[in-house]
Amino acid sequence: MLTRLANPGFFMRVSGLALAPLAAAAALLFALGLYLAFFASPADYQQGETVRIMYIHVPAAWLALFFYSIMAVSALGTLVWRHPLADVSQRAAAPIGAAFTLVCLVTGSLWGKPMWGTYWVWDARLTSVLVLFLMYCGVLALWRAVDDPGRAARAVAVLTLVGAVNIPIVKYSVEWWSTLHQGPSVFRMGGPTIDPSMLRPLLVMALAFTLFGTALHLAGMRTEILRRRVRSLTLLQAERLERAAA
Amino acid sequence: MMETGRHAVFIWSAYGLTCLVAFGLVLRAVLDHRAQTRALARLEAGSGPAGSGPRG
Amino acid sequence: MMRVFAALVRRDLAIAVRVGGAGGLGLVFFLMVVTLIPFALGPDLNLLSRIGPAVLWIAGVLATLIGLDRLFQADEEDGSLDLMRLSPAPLELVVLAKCVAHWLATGLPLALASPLFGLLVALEPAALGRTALSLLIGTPALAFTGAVGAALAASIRRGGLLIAILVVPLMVPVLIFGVAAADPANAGRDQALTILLALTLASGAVAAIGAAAALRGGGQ
Amino acid sequence: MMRVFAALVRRDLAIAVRVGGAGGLGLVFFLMVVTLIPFALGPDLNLLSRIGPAVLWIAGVLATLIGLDRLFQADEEDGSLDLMRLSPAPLELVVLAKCVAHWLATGLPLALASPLFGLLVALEPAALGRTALSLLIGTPALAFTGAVGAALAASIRRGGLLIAILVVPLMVPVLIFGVAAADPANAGRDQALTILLALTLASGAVAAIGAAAALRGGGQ
Amino acid sequence: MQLEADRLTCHRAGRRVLTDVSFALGPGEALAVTGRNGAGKSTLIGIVAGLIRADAGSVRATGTGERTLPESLHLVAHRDALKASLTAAENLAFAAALLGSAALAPDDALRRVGLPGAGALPVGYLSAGQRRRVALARLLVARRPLWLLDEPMTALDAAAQDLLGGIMAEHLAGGGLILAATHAPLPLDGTRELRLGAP
Amino acid sequence: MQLEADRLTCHRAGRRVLTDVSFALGPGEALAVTGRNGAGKSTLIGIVAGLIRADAGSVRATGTGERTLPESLHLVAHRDALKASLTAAENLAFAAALLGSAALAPDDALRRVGLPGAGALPVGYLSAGQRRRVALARLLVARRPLWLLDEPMTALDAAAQDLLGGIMAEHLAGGGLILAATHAPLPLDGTRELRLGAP
Ligand code: HEM
Ligand SMILES: Nc1ncnc2c1ncn2[C@@H]1O[C@H](COP(=O)(O)OP(=O)(O)OP(=O)(O)O)[C@@H](O)[C@H]1O
Ligand SMILES: Nc1ncnc2c1ncn2[C@@H]1O[C@H](COP(=O)(O)OP(=O)(O)OP(=O)(O)O)[C@@H](O)[C@H]1O
Ligand SMILES: [Mg+2]
Ligand SMILES: [Mg+2]
Repeated sequence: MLTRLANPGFFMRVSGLALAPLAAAAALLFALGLYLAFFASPADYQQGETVRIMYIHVPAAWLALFFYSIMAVSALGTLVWRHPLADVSQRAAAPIGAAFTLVCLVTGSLWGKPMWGTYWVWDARLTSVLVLFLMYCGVLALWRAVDDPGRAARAVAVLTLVGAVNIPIVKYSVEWWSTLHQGPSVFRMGGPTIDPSMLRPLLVMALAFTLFGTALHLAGMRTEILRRRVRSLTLLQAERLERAAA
Repeated sequence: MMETGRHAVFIWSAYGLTCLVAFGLVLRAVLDHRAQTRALARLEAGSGPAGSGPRG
Repeated sequence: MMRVFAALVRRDLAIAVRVGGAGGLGLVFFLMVVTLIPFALGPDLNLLSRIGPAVLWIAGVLATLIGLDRLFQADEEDGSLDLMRLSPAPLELVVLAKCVAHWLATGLPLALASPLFGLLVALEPAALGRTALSLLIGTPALAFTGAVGAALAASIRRGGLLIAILVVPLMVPVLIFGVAAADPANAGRDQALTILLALTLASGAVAAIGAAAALRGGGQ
Repeated sequence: MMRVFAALVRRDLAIAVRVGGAGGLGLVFFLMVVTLIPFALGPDLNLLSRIGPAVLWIAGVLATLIGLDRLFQADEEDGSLDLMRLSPAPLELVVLAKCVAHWLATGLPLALASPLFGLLVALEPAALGRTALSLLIGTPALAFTGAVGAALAASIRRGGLLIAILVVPLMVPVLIFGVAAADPANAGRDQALTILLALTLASGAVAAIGAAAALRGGGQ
Repeated sequence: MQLEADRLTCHRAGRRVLTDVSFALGPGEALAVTGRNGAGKSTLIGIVAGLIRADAGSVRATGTGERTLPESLHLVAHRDALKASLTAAENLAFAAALLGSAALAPDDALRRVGLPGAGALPVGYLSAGQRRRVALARLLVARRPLWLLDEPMTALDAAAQDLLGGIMAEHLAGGGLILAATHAPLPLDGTRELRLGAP
Repeated sequence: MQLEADRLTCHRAGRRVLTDVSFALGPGEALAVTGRNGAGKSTLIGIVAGLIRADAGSVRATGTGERTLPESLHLVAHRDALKASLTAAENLAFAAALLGSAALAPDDALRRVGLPGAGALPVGYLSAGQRRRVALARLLVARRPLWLLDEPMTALDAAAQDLLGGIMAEHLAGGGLILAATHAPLPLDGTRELRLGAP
């Protein structure tokens, strides 16, 4: 099954079928999540109404990490198995991950002003997320710097894997160092500590973000495959013209 | 309409910016896909994309 | 194996000395950075002594960045890198040797001379030793992380600011812990020093493997 | 004459864009420097907003320094500089064109984007415009002074830190007046701005003549 | 134009390389500079191009009009003076703008040296001989009477050597001058030879 | 040792360069790879050296003992792999340390290629042909059975070509293998020829 899915032709067919349902489900869940977030959940006793920012901040943070992980796994695929689909997956994931990281940073800052009195502090969590964003910038810059996709994929894969050390730091920085940012309250030993009335919209929004991200990733991969086809056809045609001229 | 209190600016700008980014992602995906499909169609029809390939 | 390592280090050092990127020149360069920053910030001794270690650390990052462009690219352009690919010594060793040479030419002079420069930025005596130690332990990590970026750029024949962009995010943790380990007002200095040491060791391993992988992939 | 100038600028910009030292990359680089310095200095927003203009100016110096090594050296190594020596256009014009291209790739993006980065280092709104203006007027002077060092180094086939050492002392006055012109707390800002403008014009002339002389001497 | 070199002497890095070298070259003439490795062929070419200063002796050009000698000559040296990241056409267009007095368009010049399809390719993607051809195509994009060629046939295959022979013959027929350092005989009839550093 | 290449196919920058190239090479044999500019000679050499990955086909070496193929070969490519700021002797000493299994000392190797006095000179002070000789001297400072030479005669004068012929003949006599890309005939008797990209 996995080997068959790794065949670009088969992948195009399956992803083509899956794309529309994924997008539709994401849209529905967004609607539900937004309803829950604004109408069916209370203000936090401590954080007041601003807690509603959580419903986008936290899913965006999760997806920022998630997409970097996808890039890292695909990078292994590129370096170890040299599979073209892994290259494609790497490339498609980068801009999406960067966008979610940006959302996490922006919403976090906008939350920080009312909660901490400042948009930005240099604590371990915030700093490591900024480093994550810079890593995404580096990856995107590297992709743009090379026109040969195979070579670019290998270079980016090395960079991604080297930068992957930052991921645990982002995740666990709040536990390793005392930070202003609060600790984990959903995925932790002993179950979530959030009130269900806030946990429910959070999880719905998280699912919506995930489906949305997955749909974008699949669409990006499809486009990328097309781009490669265009490239090889262009080269082939140039070669043919040249042969004719010579 | 629900109550967002005195921090409404922050909440709305957070949601607004997120919408903007999400919209940007979708737009990019659609435009890029359309561009590639067109290029592919043109190539498969036999004539190279304008401006590429060797001149002469 | 050790012979290849020594030959590589000797060669790179000789080139650095003759071309003008090592030793005494390094010291002059630090002197300049250390004077430049007070110029930019204005003559506030209090402020200076507070951010003194940071100034020295930034100087270290700069010195590492400036030569980085050519670290592998020069060898790639003139074909020397192909020679290294034919060596029985693994590319990882080659990378490490080049990092060591780069560090000997830039990081080590800085660390050794930092007590002197510390006086210029009005560091307290207690902080002088700390700063020197943190630089001694931490600057190799800068060279290592830098090497990954340099190898990536060389493998795709790119350079300039691109390298800085690839490398700076990786250097940020080193910089943070380096400054923390040097900061006299920081209670967790020893912890920071330990982390710095760990970073140096880990980045050495990562750099060797990562840069070698990049160079191998770029063979075409 | 103008044709040669335009051709040179276009060529150098094209190379910078393809090799990876221009435009968007420049912006990412500034983003990194602007975040790097707070990393090193620690999270003191007050301090940051006070030294914000200085941080942006230091970023400008860095971006200028990083590509400088190759400004003339690359052309010297592959023989392109000999071609330029055969041009009817004087070498002074060639130098100016290369400076302009270097500035367009590094200084201009910084100046244009500085209001954005200023927000990161918590500059007050009033200071944002000032800083941008000072960068716009002052960064060409950095490129010009840098070119003299790059030409000297290329003519004796040296590089690396040597260039930085030749160049940084020349950049200090620019930096001082640049920061002074940007400083919101400085009463003599307009005067500083005038001096900055004068520095840029003067350094343009000096760079053209000085660098061309160095390149002519280096023909052998 | 007319080129005359008179008793040139040159030291490099403290060692005497050229001693009292003289020659004259008129329109339609080609001179092959020969000699063992290190005899000073490239040095002589550098002196004529004005890139190296001779210790004694002089180089005089007459009939160049308002242009100085460096402005009336083409140089194709050991190093190709090409930028790997620019395409062949971009490299040639730049050279044409830099040298002035444009002649062939880059694409036509490339066709003349047998590289019809290479205009859009970055020079870094070309083989050694293809690169050399691009460097030689520079001779065609700007009109200059004196050609200084330093081992022009390096890396060229037989077909390219023939092409180069044709291009050089055409240049001579149009009243041009050629000074070429070479180990292999030039693909030209009736060239004189200047032998440096007789053993 | 014995070298065998089987149906090698290679694309570079998306264009097909080699199609089904096969050859075999045994001890004491030399193979001259010929073809027009851009035929893929350097690409073939790069593939054998393990620097370029072929899309299909294989290169096999037998009888190299414990050493891998890249560790049993010398490469002298278009680019000299010399550092201008180091002396000729330093460049050779470095190559010897890097490649292992030392043979001649740098100064002896330089004497063999006709550069007895050049050991103490920075390579940047050498002429093009002298530089090429230093690169060829690398063949003598480390003992490796397979020599890959990419247009070894570039910039060499007649005397140096003879020297190179002698050095190659000696290597073959000692059971060595030579694969050389070249436009001019090699200064060797009885070399076979592999013609790429038949027109
Ligand atoms: C720019 C500033 C901020 C950044 C970069 C940031 C980053 C992150 C990241 C990366 C996570 C995910 C951690 C994980 O998966 O374990 C997260 C979670 C969270 N953040 Fe932030 N954050 C910022 C500001 C804030 C602010 C101001 C608050 C509220 C006071 C906040 C509250 C939370 C909460 C409640 C979570 C969920 C923790 C959990 O349940 O695991 N964040 N943030
Ligand atoms: N680095 C490269 N990247 C992409 N394509 C390349 C590269 N080098 C060469 N090519 C292409 O591969 C083909 C073969 O090149 P190669 O260098 O093998 O030719 P060659 O036979 O050695 O020619 P020459 O006689 O000119 O040295 C050429 O068409 C060239 O354009
Ligand atoms: N840049 C330099 N600096 C110092 N000396 C040099 C330099 N270039 C060449 N030389 C010396 O000058 C002498 C002549 O060199 P030149 O390059 O003119 O020789 P050539 O005749 O062109 O030789 P080749 O056939 O090898 O190209 C040589 O002995 C060389 O060592
Ligand atoms: Mg010569
Ligand atoms: Mg070749």
